[in-house]
Order: sequence, then C-alpha cells, then structure tokens
Amino acid sequence: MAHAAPLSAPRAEQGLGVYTQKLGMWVFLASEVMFFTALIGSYIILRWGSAESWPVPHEILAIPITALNTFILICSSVSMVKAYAAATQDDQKGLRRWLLLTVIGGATFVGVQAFEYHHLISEGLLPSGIREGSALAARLVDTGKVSATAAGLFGSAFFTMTGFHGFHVTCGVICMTFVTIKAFRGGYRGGRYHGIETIGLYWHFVDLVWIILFTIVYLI
Amino acid sequence: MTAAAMPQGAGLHAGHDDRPWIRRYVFSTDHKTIGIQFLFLSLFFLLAGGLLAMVIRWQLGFPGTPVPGGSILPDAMAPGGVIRPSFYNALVTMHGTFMIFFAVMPLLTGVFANYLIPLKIGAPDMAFPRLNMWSFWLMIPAGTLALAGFFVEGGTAAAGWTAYAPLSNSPLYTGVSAGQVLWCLAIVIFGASSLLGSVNYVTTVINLRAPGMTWMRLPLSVWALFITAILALLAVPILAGAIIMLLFDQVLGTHFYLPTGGGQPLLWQHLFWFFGHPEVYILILPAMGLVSDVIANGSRKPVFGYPTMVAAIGGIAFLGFIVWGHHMFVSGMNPRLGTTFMASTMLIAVPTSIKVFNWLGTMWRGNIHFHVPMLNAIGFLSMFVIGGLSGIFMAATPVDMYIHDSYFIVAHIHYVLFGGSLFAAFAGIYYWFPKMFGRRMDERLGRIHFALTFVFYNLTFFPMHLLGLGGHMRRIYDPTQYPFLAPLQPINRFISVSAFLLLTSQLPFAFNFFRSLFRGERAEINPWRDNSLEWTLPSPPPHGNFAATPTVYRGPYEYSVPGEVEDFLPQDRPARAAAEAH
Amino acid sequence: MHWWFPANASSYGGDVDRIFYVILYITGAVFLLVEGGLLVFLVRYRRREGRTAAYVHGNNKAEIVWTTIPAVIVISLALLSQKVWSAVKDPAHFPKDAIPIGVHVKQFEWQITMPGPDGKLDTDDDIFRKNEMHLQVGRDYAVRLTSQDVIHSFFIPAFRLKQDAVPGMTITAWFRPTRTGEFDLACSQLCGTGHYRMEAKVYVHSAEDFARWQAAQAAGGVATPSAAAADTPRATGGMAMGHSGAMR
Amino acid sequence: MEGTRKHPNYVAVWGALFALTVLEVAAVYVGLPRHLLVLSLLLLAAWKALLVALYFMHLRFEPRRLALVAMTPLPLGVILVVAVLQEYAKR
Repeated sequence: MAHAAPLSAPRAEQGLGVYTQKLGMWVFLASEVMFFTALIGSYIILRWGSAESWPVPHEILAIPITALNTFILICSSVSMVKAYAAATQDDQKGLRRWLLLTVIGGATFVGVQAFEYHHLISEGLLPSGIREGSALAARLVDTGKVSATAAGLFGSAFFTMTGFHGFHVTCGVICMTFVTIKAFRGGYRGGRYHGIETIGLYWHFVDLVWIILFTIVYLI
Repeated sequence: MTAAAMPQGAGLHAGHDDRPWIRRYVFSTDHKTIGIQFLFLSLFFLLAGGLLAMVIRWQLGFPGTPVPGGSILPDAMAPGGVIRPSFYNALVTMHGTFMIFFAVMPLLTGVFANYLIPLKIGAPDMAFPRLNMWSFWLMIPAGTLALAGFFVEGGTAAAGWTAYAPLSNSPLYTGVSAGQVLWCLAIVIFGASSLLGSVNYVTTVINLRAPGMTWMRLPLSVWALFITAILALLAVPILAGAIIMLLFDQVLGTHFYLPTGGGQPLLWQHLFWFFGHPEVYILILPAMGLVSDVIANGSRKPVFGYPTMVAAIGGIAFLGFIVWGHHMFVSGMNPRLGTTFMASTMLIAVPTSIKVFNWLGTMWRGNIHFHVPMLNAIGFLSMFVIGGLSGIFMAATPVDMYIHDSYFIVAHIHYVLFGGSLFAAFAGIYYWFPKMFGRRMDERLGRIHFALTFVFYNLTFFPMHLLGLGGHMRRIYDPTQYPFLAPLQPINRFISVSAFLLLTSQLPFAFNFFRSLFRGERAEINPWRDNSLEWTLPSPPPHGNFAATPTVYRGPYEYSVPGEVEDFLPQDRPARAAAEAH
Repeated sequence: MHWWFPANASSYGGDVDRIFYVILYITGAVFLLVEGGLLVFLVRYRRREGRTAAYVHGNNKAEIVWTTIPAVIVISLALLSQKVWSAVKDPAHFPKDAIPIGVHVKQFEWQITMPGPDGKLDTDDDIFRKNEMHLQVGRDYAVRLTSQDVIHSFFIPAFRLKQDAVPGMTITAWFRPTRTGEFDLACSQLCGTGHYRMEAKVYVHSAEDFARWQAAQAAGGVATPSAAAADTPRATGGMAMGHSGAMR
Repeated sequence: MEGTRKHPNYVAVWGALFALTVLEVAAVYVGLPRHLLVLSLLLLAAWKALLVALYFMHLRFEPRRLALVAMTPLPLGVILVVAVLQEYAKR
C-alpha cells in the first residue's frame, strides 16, 4: 500500500485529483460511515421506539471521566495533524515527537475505556442488561426509575457501539505504532508524507465517530 | 516485501516475471490471478448450492421418499435418506447463502471486476494489490465457516438466508445454535472481503485510468462494476452491523431483536433489506454490464444510447437504496411506508426498461454473430425481461399481499438471478476464457450447453409462477400437508424433474471448461474482434499487463465504423478515419 | 386440476385479482413486444456475408419514448394499487364495527379467540379454538395478530390476505368473507421446523348456521382456556410497534 | 502542490473543539428542557464533527468531488433512520 503512489503519477486521466492512497482511504471511510450508521441508527431507533422509561445516560455512565477521555482523543487528533504538518515540511524530529504523542493518546483512550468497562460491569451494567442484585439495579431498577428492559437494551447498544469504536481505536493504535517505528527509521524522509496523511484520515475519522457517540450515547 | 511492491512503478514491466511459485499462483497480488482464483471458488460454491437445490427439489417433488444416495447422510439430517424438516430448512438457508454470497456475487464482482477492470482501463494492476489478495483469501475462511455448519451439533443455520429475527436469535426456536453463529461469522468475514474488493474497484476506476480513458469512454462493463462496487461499499457494512448485533443476541445475550428484552424484530428486517435490495442490484448490474459489451460485440454495432445506459445504471443503483421496504409490505410495517416504497419501487421499471430497449436498439440493424457468449447474452436479455416484468406484480402492494412469500417470488428471484446473472456470467466466462487461459472453449459444446440450459431452466422456473398463484408458500418442507396445495403436486414433480435435468445440462459446461483449460484450441490475441484494451494483450496477459501505458482515442463500441477496413476499431488505435469521424 | 388462483371469497379479493389481471395484461403485452422484437431482430439482422451493421449511436427521440411510456404505466399502476392497499391495510380505513378476533400464534399452532354473542373479546362468552376459525358470511372481522415466539404469517389464500404476526407487536388485519365454505389458513413465513404443518381451517357459515354454532358453543360450555387467553396480549392502539411486556 | 499546502491553525481548531466539548457537558448539567437540550447537543456535535472533517481531514482544501465521496453515505443513513422511525408514527 505504502508504495502505491508512483502508479498514479504519470496518468493522464486523474479522477478526483488526489493520490490513490488518500482516495482509497476516503472510499473506505465512506463504508465505515455506513457501518456506524447501522449501529448508531439502531440505537436511535430502539430508543425512540422504546415504550418504557429509558435510562438517563449520565445516571449510569460517568460523564466527567468520559469527557476527559474525549479530550484525550481530540488531543491525539491534534498531535496527528501536527505530525502530518511536520511530515509535509520534512521535519523529522517533529514528526517523530507528534507521532509518539498520538500513539500515547490513542493508547490512553483505550486504557480509560477498558477501565470504564471494568467499572460499569462491576456496577452491574452488562451487554445482556443490568445484573440483578447489583449496585446499579438497586439504584435504578428497584427504585422504579428505569425499566429493566430499557436498561438492558441500553446496555446492549452501549457496549456494541462503544466496543466497536474502541476496536477501531485499537486497530488505529496498532497501525500507528508501525507508522511511528517506520518514522523513527526515516521512512517518511524527503517529503514522503502520503502514508502519514492517509493513516491520519483514519485517525481523525475515529475521533469524529467518537464525537458523535459521546453526544448520542453519553449526553443525550 | 518485494513481492508486494511488485506491481507498482519501475518494478513492473510486463514480461519480466521472477516471482516465486507461491507468489505467482497462491498468494498472488496479480489481479488476473485473483480473478481466476475467485472463478474456481465461485464455481465450487455454484455446484454446492446447486446440489443443495437438487435435494430440496427431491423433497418437494417426492416428499417423504428417500433421496437417492441419501442414506449416507447422518440420522440428524435424513434418517434412512428421508429428509428431516429441520434439515430441509437448513438446505433452503444454505442454498440461498451459498448462491448469493459465495457463488453469484464472487462470480460477478470477484471474477470479472478483478480480471477486467485493470485490463479494460489500461492499468497495470489494482490500486491496492495486497488488499486485493486479502479480499480473496478472506473468502476461504468465510466459505469454510459457512460449510462447517453442516458438521456441527444442531446442524447449520436454518432460519433462511434472510435470517429473520427472532427465529435466528435463539436455539429455542430452531434447535440450531453453533450453526447460526458460524453463519453470522461467515457473512461478517465475507463482508470484510467484499469491502476490500470494493475499495479497490472504486479507487482503481477513479484513479488508474489510462490517458484518454475518459468517463464516457469506459466500457459499460466497467461502469457497471464500478457502480456495483459503490453499492457494495455502502450496503454491505449495514449487513455487517446488523449481523454483528444478531451475533451478540446469540452469544452475549443482548436484546437488539428480541421483543422479550425490548428489542425490535422489524429492525432486523429494515437493516437486512436496506442491504438486501442494493444486494439484488449488486448481483444484476455487473451482469448488465457484461452483457452490454457482448451484445455490442455480437451485433457489430455501437451500444445504442451509451450515455443513457450509464445514467440507467446510476439510476437503478440510487433507487436501489430507497426501495428496501417492498420486501416488507406484509411484515407489519407502517402501511404508509408501504405506499412510499411502492412508489419508489415502481420507478425502477423506468431505468430497467431503458436498458432493455437500448439492448434491442443495439441489435437493431446489426450484423448479429451467434457466438456462444452472444447466445448467452441473448438468453440473459430474454429471461431478464421476464424477471423484470414479474417484479411489477410484487411492487403492486395489493397483489404482493397475495403472492408475497409464495413460489411466485421464488420464480421471480430465479428469473433475475439465474436467468439474469448466471446467463450473463456464462456469457462472460465463454467470452473472456480465451483471455484468461490462452485457450478457447469448444464452440459446439458451448451451444449444446446453452440450448439445454435455456430449455430446462425455463421448464424449472416458469411453472413456479403457477405454484405461487395457486397460493404455494415458499420454504415449505412438505406441500402435501395442505389440502389446497395437494392438487399442485404434479407441477412440483414436473419442476423437480426439470431441475435435475437442468443440473445435468451443466455437465457439457464442466467438461468443456476443464478440458479447454488443457486441451483447448490456442487462442489468438483478439478472437472476438473486440475494441477493448484487454484484447490488445497476449492471451493470457503477462504480469503487469501493458508493456507501455496505452493511450485511448475513442469509446469501446466503435464497431462497423464507415470507412474502416475491418468492422471494429480498437480503443488504442490512432486511426485517421476515426480522427475525422470525431 | 386447479392451477390458478383459488376462487375469491372476500370483499376486497376481487380488487386484488383485478389489479393482478391489469398488470398481467400490461406485462404480457410488453413481454410479447420485447421478445417478439428480439426474435425479429435475431432473424432479420443475423450475420450475412457482405452485410455491415449500421453505425448508429442512438436516437434521443426513441429513448425519450421508451422512458416516458413505462414511467406513465408504472405511475398509474401505483395509483391504482394505492387505493386498494390503503383500504385493506391502513387502520384509518378499517371498518368501524368489525368484530374482533384474537389470533395468537406460536410454534406451530394458531390460538384463535372468537367473541361470543356479545361481539366482544375478553368477556366470559369468548370461544377459544386451536387451528379453527368460525365466521359469519358478510360480516367485517378485525383479526388482532400476536405472536408468542417468532414471526409467523397469517395467510388465507381465498381471502387474498397475508399479514405477518410479529412478537412484541399487535397487528390488526381485517376482511369480510363473502362466501360460505371451508377455507385454508396457512403460515407463509418460515417459522421453524414445523412451519410446513401450521395448517388451520376457516369456516364461513351462513347467518343461521353461525347462530346455531355459536349457541352450541355456549350450551356445550366450551370454556375459554384461561391460560391461553391471558397469554394473548391486547391491542394497545396507537403505537403499533409498542411492546406488550412480559411474553413467552 | 500538495506538499506545499499551507496548514491552518490546528491549535485554534483544538481550542474550539475543547470549548465545544465543555459546552456540551455543561448543557447536560445545567438542566435545559429536554428537546432544547437534544437539539443543542446535536448542533454542537455536528459543529465539532465538521471542524474535524474540514480542518483535520482537510476536506476544506480538497477538490469538491472528494467531499462528494465523503458525503455520499450521509443522506443514505438519514433515509434509513428516518424511514424506520416512521414505524412509531401514529398509523
């Protein structure tokens, strides 16, 4: 993939006027949008159609820690774009520094999410619903605030959506680690920034999905 | 990774092929090898799906009697060779799954998109050859998982290829547990394979066209495959999302589709058909494209109304995304939605009829050569018309109320997918076989195969319309259980016998195909006297395709140009006459 | 041998058949036109020595014609269908005084609750039957479909009616039988191993016969099995996709 | 050409994203009326998403037709969700 650029160079019929890797990544992202549409759309539909009292997300989920996590992901997006800027200017030191920060940011996000999952599961929120006799059940279901069915559905959708987002971040971190190693070996010298820009698009897309998820799942 | 970098840049000169054996034939990144790999895979699943259909037809034609040779099946499937109802449901499910996901879709996009796109647009390979290789190699685990269902406890998936929830959600309802999970995994992996392929096809067509190959000079096959790739790109992830939720319902205890946990069974249907209807066009648009190429070539005439043909492909694709609800008219969906979906569905008849009339217009005043690909293309055209017209009955909501889930719809889908897609695929195989393997398929066997297939195909599927009108439900293990269906049994028996003969009619093809691989007459460079770029290359084309990037001067359908000596004018020939004509 | 539609026996079945025949005639004509044209072209323009194909790229006028005509045809078909469709399926157009019938479906059985002489469900004189429905000819009936497990489909071929029963939903379908006799009720949605034998009977009686049948039920004291009745979720109206709480 | 592209002020975009996130979280705890809350949250999220797409993913500086590639799925997703939500509309 990383070597695909020369193919497009001498062609007369340039489709969209962008190089092949970038185009391929955008095409892939269009497909990803549809994938997340299926998950997020289902959540909207299930919630809208639920006849029973839906849980208020911030009574189950810890908003401040997730807000912090959102901030971390946004920061890693900024460092990614700074890495790209460094690559276009052949600033190898900057490139390495920003890439490293990006990997750390992404890994931190996944770590915080794993911690959040652990916390939620011990509180009693499972993909299959709220565990009977758990702290969460005592607080919400037993007091009649929320129906067990709706809370169960919330749990199903919550873990599926954030889980698949987390999976995407994890894949991103793994790829980004390889990119960083390559950068340290000088693989992006001499203005070869295409690889950085392409992986960056994926990274920002995952950030963008999180922005939507954070709003729809945690805040609304 | 020299091999991965191979097809690009300076390393890629046609003719210099020093790849090791395993890179050349197994883990190859060459789009031509991958296309051929897909060909063998899809033919295997076509046979597997066809054999399942034979068992289904045996049970329907001769319910309760032992299947010949069926005694080898374990008791869980067919004690004493007599099919169990649960196994019948599994057969129906896997026949649909194999045919749609593992036979016809790879046959049309996997084979022809891979093989033809780079050759026809003048590119050395796909944009991402390594991803392309993965797109094939992901099909192996996907297909293996789909097959593995037959060998696990509880049997394979038995909720239909549509896997309607909640039937597919829980072993409580079907007795199938592991099989349904394997089915879900198989389809998700298939989705990943399709995604990698689609990204490649779209990017390649947009960015790797040779100089002069403008959008309006693309062969219609490339247009169709390009738009098909866009459809797959946007529709398959919805299926993947839906199936992942189904999988979680099965293994994690979530409740997306289970009403007992607040879930919505109709949500599955909406998601499934939002994928499912574009999928129908994923299966037919490439067929239309291939046939357009073959009909123009066989008629020795330019395609009639090329820009309209392109617009019609686009129109069908767009409408494909807003008609999914016509699969749900009697599902309990809001009836007002039914009205909307009826209107959009009816509109599909417009671009479709444009295509049919333009194909006729292409033949009009032509000089029609009846070579085997052309025969199959004509078969496509005449059968697709029936499939298209019978679709109008289902689009009319009141009529659908009666024929929905009946054999009428079974007839319709087979007229479109067999009469349409498969005849086109046969046309494509006969047409490009010389280019793929450097040898020609036998013409006489090809004619025999076409004639037998055409006759028995119609004898098999046309009477299904009558069954449907008689009220015959589909996916019924034993129609004689219902008094009102018993009088239809002679038709069922007739269909079954025709179906056995239809499968037998494929023997000449199989023989011809495998014999020609080794013994076929050597093919020249351009046996059909076609204009497209692949016919300027040796048969088979070398690794890397073009020694020098070709330049394109005109569209692909310049046949019988006045003033030319020959009745064809290749796209890359800088002819004086053509320069004047334009 | 009867290889065509079963004879119609409902008030709107005739409309459905009429639309079917309109479409059949139109598509039949198009079929003959296209296949006939194809055959003529194949014969007339077959390859001959010395013939050259015409160098024609298209004809806008012809293309406009064969775009417009199908468009007009399908739009009129849609309008024609729409009237019947909304009369059959749109709750706003259901007959107001239809007699309710509860049909609760499970693998692989139809549990049918018919009202007694009072014409209402959920009263003491309800009549419960498995796989058996008794109707009076010429009356409007509103079937409330519910499902206990998976999706089934309520299909009476002679009435030209098909409606899925979806777990978690209460879906109403109406019809008016116009002929007396014995009709088949079938499941048309794959619902599991026993899908093929979900057969039930619909008996349409004349007014006198129906009254006699109803009286016999009351006298014979066929009690409504309370468990099954309790298992039948009731329509809640409005939210057709609403949940009916604990089921199964 | 692409290499010499001028970069927008990424830190400013970062500041805007940060501020918008703070606004979102604040909106939840302030206790706005329900529909106003939902509407403002959706608007804020769309704004943030646009910032990321336009500046971090440089859609602003790309050819229009690439933006078209990026936009194609959106109407389809909206059609899907809006159509299915009709199931809950009063019949």
